Amino acid sequence: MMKLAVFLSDWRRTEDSFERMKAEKMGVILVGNGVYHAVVKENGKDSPVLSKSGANFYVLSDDLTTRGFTAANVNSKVKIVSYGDIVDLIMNDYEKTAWL
Amino acid sequence: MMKLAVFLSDWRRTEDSFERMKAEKMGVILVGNGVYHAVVKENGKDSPVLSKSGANFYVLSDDLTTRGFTAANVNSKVKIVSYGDIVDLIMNDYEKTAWL
Amino acid sequence: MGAVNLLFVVQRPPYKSENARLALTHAIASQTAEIYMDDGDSVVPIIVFVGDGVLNMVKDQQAMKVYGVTSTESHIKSCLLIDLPVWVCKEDMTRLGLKEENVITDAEDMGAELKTKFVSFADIQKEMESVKHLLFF
Amino acid sequence: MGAVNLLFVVQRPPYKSENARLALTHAIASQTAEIYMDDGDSVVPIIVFVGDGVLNMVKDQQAMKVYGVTSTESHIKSCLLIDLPVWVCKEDMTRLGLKEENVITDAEDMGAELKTKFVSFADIQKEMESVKHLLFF
Amino acid sequence: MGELTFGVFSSLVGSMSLDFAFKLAEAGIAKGHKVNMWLSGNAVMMAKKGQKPFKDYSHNEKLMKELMSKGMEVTVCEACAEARGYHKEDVPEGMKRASMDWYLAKTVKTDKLLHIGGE
Amino acid sequence: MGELTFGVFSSLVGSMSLDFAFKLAEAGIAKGHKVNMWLSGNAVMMAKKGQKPFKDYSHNEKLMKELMSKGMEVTVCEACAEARGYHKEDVPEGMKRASMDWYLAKTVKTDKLLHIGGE
Repeated sequence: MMKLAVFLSDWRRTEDSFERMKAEKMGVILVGNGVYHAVVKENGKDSPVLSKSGANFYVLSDDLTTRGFTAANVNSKVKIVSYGDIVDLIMNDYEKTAWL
Repeated sequence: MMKLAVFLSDWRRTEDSFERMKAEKMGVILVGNGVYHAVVKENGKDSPVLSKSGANFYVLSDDLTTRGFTAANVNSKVKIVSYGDIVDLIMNDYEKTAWL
Repeated sequence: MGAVNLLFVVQRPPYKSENARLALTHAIASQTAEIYMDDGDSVVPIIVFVGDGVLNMVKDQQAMKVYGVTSTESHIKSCLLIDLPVWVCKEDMTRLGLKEENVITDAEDMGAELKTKFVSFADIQKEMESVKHLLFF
Repeated sequence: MGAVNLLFVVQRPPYKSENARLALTHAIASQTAEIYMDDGDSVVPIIVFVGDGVLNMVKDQQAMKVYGVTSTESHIKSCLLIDLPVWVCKEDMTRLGLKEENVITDAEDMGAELKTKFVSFADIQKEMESVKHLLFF
Repeated sequence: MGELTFGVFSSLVGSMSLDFAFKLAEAGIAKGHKVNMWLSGNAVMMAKKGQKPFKDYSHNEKLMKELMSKGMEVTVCEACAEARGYHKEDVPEGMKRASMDWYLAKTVKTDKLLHIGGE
Repeated sequence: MGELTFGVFSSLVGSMSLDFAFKLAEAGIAKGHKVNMWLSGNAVMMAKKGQKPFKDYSHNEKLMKELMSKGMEVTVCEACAEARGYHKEDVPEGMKRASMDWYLAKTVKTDKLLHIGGE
């Protein structure tokens, strides 16, 4: 098993690798348009991304505010992080990365 | 109502304008990776694109062969066309176009 | 030809592609197109946000502060300022949980009189039927 | 460091983006990377097609004839020729209705000995776990 | 015979939408239509001459020049080009640079418009 | 302190993935890490100097130069650049051009790799 940091940068995703991959420890880092998974409830429901079992969720603060969202909008499952925090996640907390 | 030629160039689509738009006469022209809608049966089923009611379906021959498919693979609902045919469809058969 | 109507349709979110900004800047360019046209001709654009495109309308976008890039919000307000109609699909706002208080409803801070118009997809369909050309982004 | 394993994962179809071709050409570049490395170091890539990426494997691609551009097929065969493992996810082939007779199984016409390996996603998962770096396209 | 105007926003290498547009333009001209092309966004990558015709990459310069010699007007977005570091001296012969209003004006008289808005 | 290598394939203007990569590199360098960057595909658009810093468009040249002055290595894919008409004389100062094997070699010693493969 592995410790994996997954980056999602899209809202409508065209791959299903995310659903299929498993990791002992998985961090899901929402950046770019991936931040919508942290703040938008389509038809009142959380994004299916947030149901990935056992994962830790992060969202990049700068990419939230760029799109007009703030901490107040963020799903309670998701931790708000800075660019510096993402560096630490990559360098210290996870063995490898996957930008899907 | 209108006579509309719709171009689809993606396999996994991220818009839903296609499902919502209506036209008195609609031509759906599959180009680029849109050609997969004419030849791939996911889980044995036709692409949902081909269920657009009342539409005429076309697929660009050059984009089929580029991707390794031939006339033999094409769904019977879909007519195979050339670049010249697409020019005629745009100039003679439809009033406006929508590249989705 | 007289006045030619164009419908600019933005159906994808901002920033992940250049689409939304290019739709807005091209629509705004209608203002100066007369230098290339015959007397009496004009282009009359409407810009409409549908599907995930309604995410462009979220207000307080900090793109300039964060990335040094003009926000989509700022371009939308420029449209209102020059009286270029900005329409947003109501059904899609509801689907994505956006309320009027979350989105750009006017550009009063810039002195614009025109306001965002909240419309149904049926209204947009009608407009698609009546214009000469469709420009999907 | 010795030999470092890399997994190139192609998860999208060809031609609509440069992804698949760049994955292949970068993987092939492992052959000449030694000029930048210390003695004894090497990179050992595997390239795997999953999800819609399996559409890259369809044979008889006429990209050169139609558009004057090297086909993805030709790059895949180049991989086999230099003994670079090419894996394809069996479950995704089944899902998209592709049979072995529809896809690139070898590059015998180029003199390659290595053949395409048809694997399950579970095998791919195992490989993801064992390599040093993942490169998703 | 009619007039067909393209607006293309896709990059030179990648989606092959530019390749599509040039081949469709070629077919249109062969049928006697007047064809105009507006290149904006990443499609301004056509506004840099001296592109090496490697067989691994889309290369539309040759076909574009051929079509321009047959009367196709090609104009690129000036601001989009400058933002990418393409200057006046980079422009292939026969191609024009203008503001976006050039494209808007073309929509008035053209019979049909094919606007390829995405990548 | 560790070593972090980026591979980026996204265009200068559009997805903002390049902007993301440069800002993450900046944060990495601020924390004392060694950072390398490989630019291929449409990301070779960084290999053209003289990009006008309009505020409507992503502009990473200034930040990239600043980070290079702090030790970041930036290398672009030579063939990808030539195919787009970017030649040796277009390269911003401090940036290198090489074949794809440069990137592959970097993956050996780097602690972590962030490969941004799409647009």
